[in-house]
Amino acid sequence: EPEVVSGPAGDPNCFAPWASETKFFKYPAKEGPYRIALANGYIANTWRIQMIQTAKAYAAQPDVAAKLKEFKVVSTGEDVPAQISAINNFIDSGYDAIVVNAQNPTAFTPVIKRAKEAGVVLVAFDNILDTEDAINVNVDQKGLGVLWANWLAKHLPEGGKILEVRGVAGTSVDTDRHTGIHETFAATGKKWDVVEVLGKWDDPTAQKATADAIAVHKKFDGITAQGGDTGVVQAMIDAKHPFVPFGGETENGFRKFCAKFAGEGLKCSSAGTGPAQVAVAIKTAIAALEGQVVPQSVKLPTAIVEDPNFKEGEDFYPDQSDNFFVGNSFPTCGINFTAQEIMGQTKENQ
Amino acid sequence: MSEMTTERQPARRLPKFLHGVDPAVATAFACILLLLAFGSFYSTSFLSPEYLLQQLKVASFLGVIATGMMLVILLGQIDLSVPWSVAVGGMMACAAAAFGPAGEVLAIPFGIACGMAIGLVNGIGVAYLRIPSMIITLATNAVAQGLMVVYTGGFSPQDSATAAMRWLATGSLLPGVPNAVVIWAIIGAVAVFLLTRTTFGRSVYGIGNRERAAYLSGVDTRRIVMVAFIISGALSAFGGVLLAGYASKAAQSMGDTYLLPAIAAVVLGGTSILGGRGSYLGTVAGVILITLLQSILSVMQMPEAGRQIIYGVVIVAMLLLYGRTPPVR
Amino acid sequence: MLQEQADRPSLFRMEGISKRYGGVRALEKAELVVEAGRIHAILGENGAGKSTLIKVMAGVVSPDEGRMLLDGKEVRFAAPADARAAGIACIFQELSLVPDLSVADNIAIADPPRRFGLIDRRAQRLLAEEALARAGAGDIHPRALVRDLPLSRRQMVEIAKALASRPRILILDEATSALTAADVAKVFAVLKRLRAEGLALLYISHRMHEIAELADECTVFRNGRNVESYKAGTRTDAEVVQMMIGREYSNVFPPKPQRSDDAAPPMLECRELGWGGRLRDINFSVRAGEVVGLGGLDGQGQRDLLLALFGVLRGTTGEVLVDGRPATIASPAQARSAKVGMALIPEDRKTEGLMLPMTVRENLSFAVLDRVSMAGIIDREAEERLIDEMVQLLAIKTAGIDVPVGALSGGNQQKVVIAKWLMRKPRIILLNDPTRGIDVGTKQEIYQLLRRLADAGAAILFYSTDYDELIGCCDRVLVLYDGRIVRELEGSGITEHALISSALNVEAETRGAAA
Amino acid sequence: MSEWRYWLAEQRATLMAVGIFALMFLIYVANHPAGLTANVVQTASNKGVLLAFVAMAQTLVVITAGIDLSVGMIFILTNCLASWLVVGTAMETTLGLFAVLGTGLACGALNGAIVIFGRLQPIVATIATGAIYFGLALLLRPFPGGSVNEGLADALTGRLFGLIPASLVVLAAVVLVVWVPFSRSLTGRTAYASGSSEVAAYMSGVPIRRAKFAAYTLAGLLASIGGLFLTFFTYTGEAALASGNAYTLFSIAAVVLGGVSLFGGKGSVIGAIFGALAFRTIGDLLFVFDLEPLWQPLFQGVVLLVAVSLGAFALFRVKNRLEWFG
Ligand SMILES: Nc1ncnc2c1ncn2[C@@H]1O[C@H](COP(=O)(O)OP(=O)(O)OP(=O)(O)O)[C@@H](O)[C@H]1O
Ligand SMILES: Nc1ncnc2c1ncn2[C@@H]1O[C@H](COP(=O)(O)OP(=O)(O)OP(=O)(O)O)[C@@H](O)[C@H]1O
Ligand SMILES: O[C@@H]1[C@@H](O)[C@H](O)OC[C@H]1O
Ligand SMILES: [Mg+2]
Ligand SMILES: [Mg+2]
Repeated sequence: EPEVVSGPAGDPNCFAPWASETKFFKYPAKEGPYRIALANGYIANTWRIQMIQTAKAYAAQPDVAAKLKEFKVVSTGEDVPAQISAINNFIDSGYDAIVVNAQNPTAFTPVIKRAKEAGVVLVAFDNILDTEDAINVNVDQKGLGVLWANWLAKHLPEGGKILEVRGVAGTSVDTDRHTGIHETFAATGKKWDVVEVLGKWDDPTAQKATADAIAVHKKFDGITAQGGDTGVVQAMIDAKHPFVPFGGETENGFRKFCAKFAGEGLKCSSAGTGPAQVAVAIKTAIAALEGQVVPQSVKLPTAIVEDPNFKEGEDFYPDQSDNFFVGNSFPTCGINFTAQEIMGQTKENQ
Repeated sequence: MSEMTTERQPARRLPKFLHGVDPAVATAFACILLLLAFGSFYSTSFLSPEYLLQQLKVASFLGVIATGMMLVILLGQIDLSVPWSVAVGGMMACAAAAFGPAGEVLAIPFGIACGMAIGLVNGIGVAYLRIPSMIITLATNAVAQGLMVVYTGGFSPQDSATAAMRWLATGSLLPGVPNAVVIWAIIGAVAVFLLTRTTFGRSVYGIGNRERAAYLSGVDTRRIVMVAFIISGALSAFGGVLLAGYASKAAQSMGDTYLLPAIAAVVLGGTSILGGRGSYLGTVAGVILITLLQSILSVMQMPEAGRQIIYGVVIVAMLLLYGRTPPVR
Repeated sequence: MLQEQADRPSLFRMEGISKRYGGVRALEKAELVVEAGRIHAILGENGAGKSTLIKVMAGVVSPDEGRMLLDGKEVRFAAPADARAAGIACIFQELSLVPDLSVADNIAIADPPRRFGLIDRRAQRLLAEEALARAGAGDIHPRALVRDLPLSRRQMVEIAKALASRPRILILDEATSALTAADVAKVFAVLKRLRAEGLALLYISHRMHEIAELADECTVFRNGRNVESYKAGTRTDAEVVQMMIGREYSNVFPPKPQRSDDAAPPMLECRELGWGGRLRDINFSVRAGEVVGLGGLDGQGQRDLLLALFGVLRGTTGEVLVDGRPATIASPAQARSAKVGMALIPEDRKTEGLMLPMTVRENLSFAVLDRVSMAGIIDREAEERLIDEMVQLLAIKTAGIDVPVGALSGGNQQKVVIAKWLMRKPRIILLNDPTRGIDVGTKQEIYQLLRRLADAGAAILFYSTDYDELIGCCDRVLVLYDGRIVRELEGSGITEHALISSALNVEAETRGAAA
Repeated sequence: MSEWRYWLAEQRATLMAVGIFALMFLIYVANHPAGLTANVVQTASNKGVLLAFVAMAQTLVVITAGIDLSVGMIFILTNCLASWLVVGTAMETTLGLFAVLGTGLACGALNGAIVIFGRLQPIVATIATGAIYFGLALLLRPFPGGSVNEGLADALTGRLFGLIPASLVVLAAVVLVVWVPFSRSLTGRTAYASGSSEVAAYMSGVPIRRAKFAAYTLAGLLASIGGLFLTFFTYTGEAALASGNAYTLFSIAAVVLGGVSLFGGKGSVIGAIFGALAFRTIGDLLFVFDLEPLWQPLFQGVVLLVAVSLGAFALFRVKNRLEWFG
């Protein structure tokens, strides 16, 4: 039952609307401090672990903590109904806002209805909800695909043979990125021969798929991959495939390779968005509860680094894990966690 | 009245792994050739030595893991803790490497030891507490996952593989032959020896056929079962070590894609899921079969849906060809 | 009535039935005629093809050739259900009860009474109670799980189950082999009544005196063929046995040696052995060279006693001494260790003695692997040598040592079980009803073997449900009743009368009453 | 032994499952911020019922000493199908329902046919058919989406008389319509018999093939009822590989918690239902205990480990070691 109002948002720099026609919401202002819950689904990968750490760290920041009476996190695994039930339970237990990384974009319609009736603010991020009745904090997935394809087109002006390593079949993220890539290639009018394999956002899987593709197709002119990028580069190295332009995500390991082998032809565009977006989502939820105007769909800035700009200690960290996602700060929202900080933070707490 | 007819079938006198006549194993190998022939219609590269070696290398990860699975299946049990045993092996080996040069040296043994610990819990649960393996291994898998999540979140562990791990998985000591393949060959040879020439192997088959009789024969069946699970945990973890070496780092999800293929490979190789029957050569065939099938579907850019359907149909078809249990009458 | 029979076709007739398993000819043009109102005994040594014959009759096995006629009309059974529908009920040598179903469920299993398509459990229960009563087993609760019943009770349920289908032909394949004398007497009364009711009965047994008591006519099988049929009582035992085994049959039991002095120290001794309520105050000893029998009704603790000695039972009390020294035996592994040197020939060869799909070789050497291996590695030559020796010694009839042991006949399987333990050259041998389902020839071999082993210095404890055996084989017999040793019989004191009366504990009771 | 003791012995495993569930649920509601409200019960039962249906499916097959590793995939496939078909007018919706249930039956029948007539070992056969069903699901729903008759969905996931969760009522109805007749029929008894001892069952001349075929087929049906409920609960269809695998594995855990023997011949669907509800409550306990988020998976794993080890205590009462071997 938020009021639909016209923009701009209370904090227009951070809460950028997704598109010009995006609606703006104004919820009735509530007295703080608030009870906020994070309903996460899957948990067993670095991205999600980092995300949870960030959420906790963000909620513990003094100015944020002052506004919160309770911040509760529950991870329900890959089972959609379990996540739906978790949200139901949060609603029944009187939480003011619920932040969700949704296991499925379309399955939450009944819960969204219930949240609305109960006056609970629902904010989805990362894996967002296919709805206009809740707030989405959104990454432009298709835009990423466009970006990568443009990068390859720039380096291969005459077109060429491209290896596209896709993510998990059937997810909107994978499809959006894929569509972005292919539309962009088509628009160049050049001849592109795209070989698609499934990497499942997983390094070893992507690595195997790439190795197989190289063994059979011998030579590619360019590569684009979503997730598993480190594995893809590793496969090239193992197969002694010459380095070629590459459009990929923001894993630290990938960026290490990009920096190291740039001179040998590994010209990278590394773009994506890190787990710190959860902080933006929490921030949005608090703003909504305070009665500020917020867009129904918030567009997150993408963190992009392109060759030759990979800077050690800023865009990548040689001493740190390959697995973490570097693009992790949102300066426009005053959110400046480096992944390093997040990983380090709890170490001291132990 | 010695009625003992002493016509000895010569084939039977050979060691088990040379029972080349085992129709299941022979058919499995025939299927491999068929698959390659089929693939070569798409591209002759499927017959190139690079491609085949690459497949063997990748197959050796599954091969190492499936070896442990086979041992457990021969006992009539199953190990569903493979996914996180693999992850634990890889992650812990990498983590150990953070502790200076000593850590580097101990990385691989430490990773394997962690897998053995999981196997030990499974083994105690199955052998001493008599909990069905299907459920205790499911539970330890969940616990291992929980531990790794806590660990990753709390300790920001190092996750890049050591040079030794990388060398094992991707190097080649013998020119042209990846080390991973050599390792699988060694593990396979040990497995064959263990299964056919040792009291342990005999006991495994005996227990798989009739544990009660094995026990009454004075075999410490519980210890054998426990040891088998420990070996399975160790090999899963070692698979994880190799996998981490291959990808040059470890990640939580690295074992997810190995459970069902490991079971399928063992059974496609003619080992009875009920225990007591099966030869290692069959498992080798099964592993190569599964790896090739996955790879060919991948390279042919088959969409995921079709890939799953073909995968399922091919497995059923091959089993119908040779994996049928004898009729009751 | 006899007049009519001549014109009427026989109730059931089998002609030219053959069945091969690989190279083994289980049946070779076998013939059989079954008449109503008669008990027809089938005799033959182990592996003669008796069980195969009746499996063909019961639709369990399909013959390679030959035909079967019921009431003169040719019939074909594709499955046991067909045979059943035709009025043939069979009690197989291997029990066909489902362990996790109740007695009532088992009795009514094939065709339970139904209402509205669903099983009517009330009616089923009545049916079961009636069938149990008919089989003389009214004491078995119809709701008990078969799994929880001792073997002899299961056998009775099996008989009740067969009767419940109201068959015209009832086949019993060694149905009494697990029964004690008292149960056998009950069963016989039932069988005689059924004969009077006009049923045709086929009766397979290795116990000659049973056949003498029951049968109207007999058919002897050898090597898959029926070698002769005759009216009961027209042949002497010796003649019959000669037909069966093709050789002379003379004194079954080996002579017992003269008792030596009692001074020799006992090799095995039990003091105040107890186990829950099932074994109490067990005191006895066995010397080297002695064969000591365990007698009594079935289920009086004899099996428990053997298992307790072998380290299988938990929570036993009292003391077990080996060579006069206290021994802790907490597992079969300890029991078979060199220090103790014990062997147990278990009760049920299919589930406790053998791994049926494994080869004869693997089964034979399974208990002795530790002796033929170094550091866990099997010395195949040593293994081979031991195995060859044993196969010769016990004359095991097999197509080779690399065939699955499951393909051997029951008697030969039993020999493998015994051989497997003899390979360890045990000093203390426990036997749990080792001659169950074994033909006279093989039995005789086993008796002689036992005596030879004893003479060579082994201490033998021998449980048998067959009184003849106890009388013929044992130097002493301990009779158990309700978990206690109530009588010890010795030498010429071991008589059928003494065994039975002490088994029923009658003397003890009269004595108790007198006191 | 008197009559009631036999009854108790027959029901022991099921009663254990009821007990474990009751205890866990009690802890859950006692600590729930909202307490024991109709909403809380509705939420718990909607979630629990999904797994309960899949666990029922698994039970039928496990009773025959088989296993069905494709139940989760049938669940997913029918969810995807329902998100196409169970929409529109009452007539269309009804036809859609039948089509979905029919598909479940067909999948189960295919499993049954392969296992029984193809004589394949159920574990691998159903791994393979599971891949096929998942592939089909992915063809139907390359992306999550679709819709369902919302009136029906709300009715079946809502409450009766404002109090009783409708999903529980449907569950009870399915038990009455599917399980009770099955378990009391000759076919059902044969399923138990062949699970307990296939040889004995065969010798007894009972219709083993029919019974196994019925068990697999009905399992498909039950899994598809689960798939329907998933659709009612989410309004959409999704070909989620991870969910399919998770439900398959959870169903095995539920069956074991419910006292059904994986060796066959023992246990009942009622036990499995409570096993499923208990298993689901393990997840719910996360709400009521303030656990560090990253410790939650470990907590669930440990609770599961403890729960499955409970049965092992009976072991210490075993006096005859041969009983270890069943
Ligand atoms: N399933 C089988 N596979 C192979 N051979 C078999 C099988 N069943 C029986 N035989 C063989 O057929 C022959 C006859 O066996 P059968 O069981 O009929 O003998 P039997 O007369 O009943 O003996 P016993 O008195 O020992 O029970 C034996 O040589 C046996 O080894
Ligand atoms: N498994 C069984 N085996 C033998 N008799 C049984 C079995 N189950 C029930 N009965 C008997 O069948 C009769 C009626 O069956 P009924 O179905 O009413 O049993 P019940 O005791 O109510 O069991 P339940 O509670 O499972 O329905 C009773 O006499 C009962 O003792
Ligand atoms: O957005 C994705 C996130 O949801 C997943 O958990 O990890 C990989 C990311 O790309
Ligand atoms: Mg026989
Ligand atoms: Mg009743």
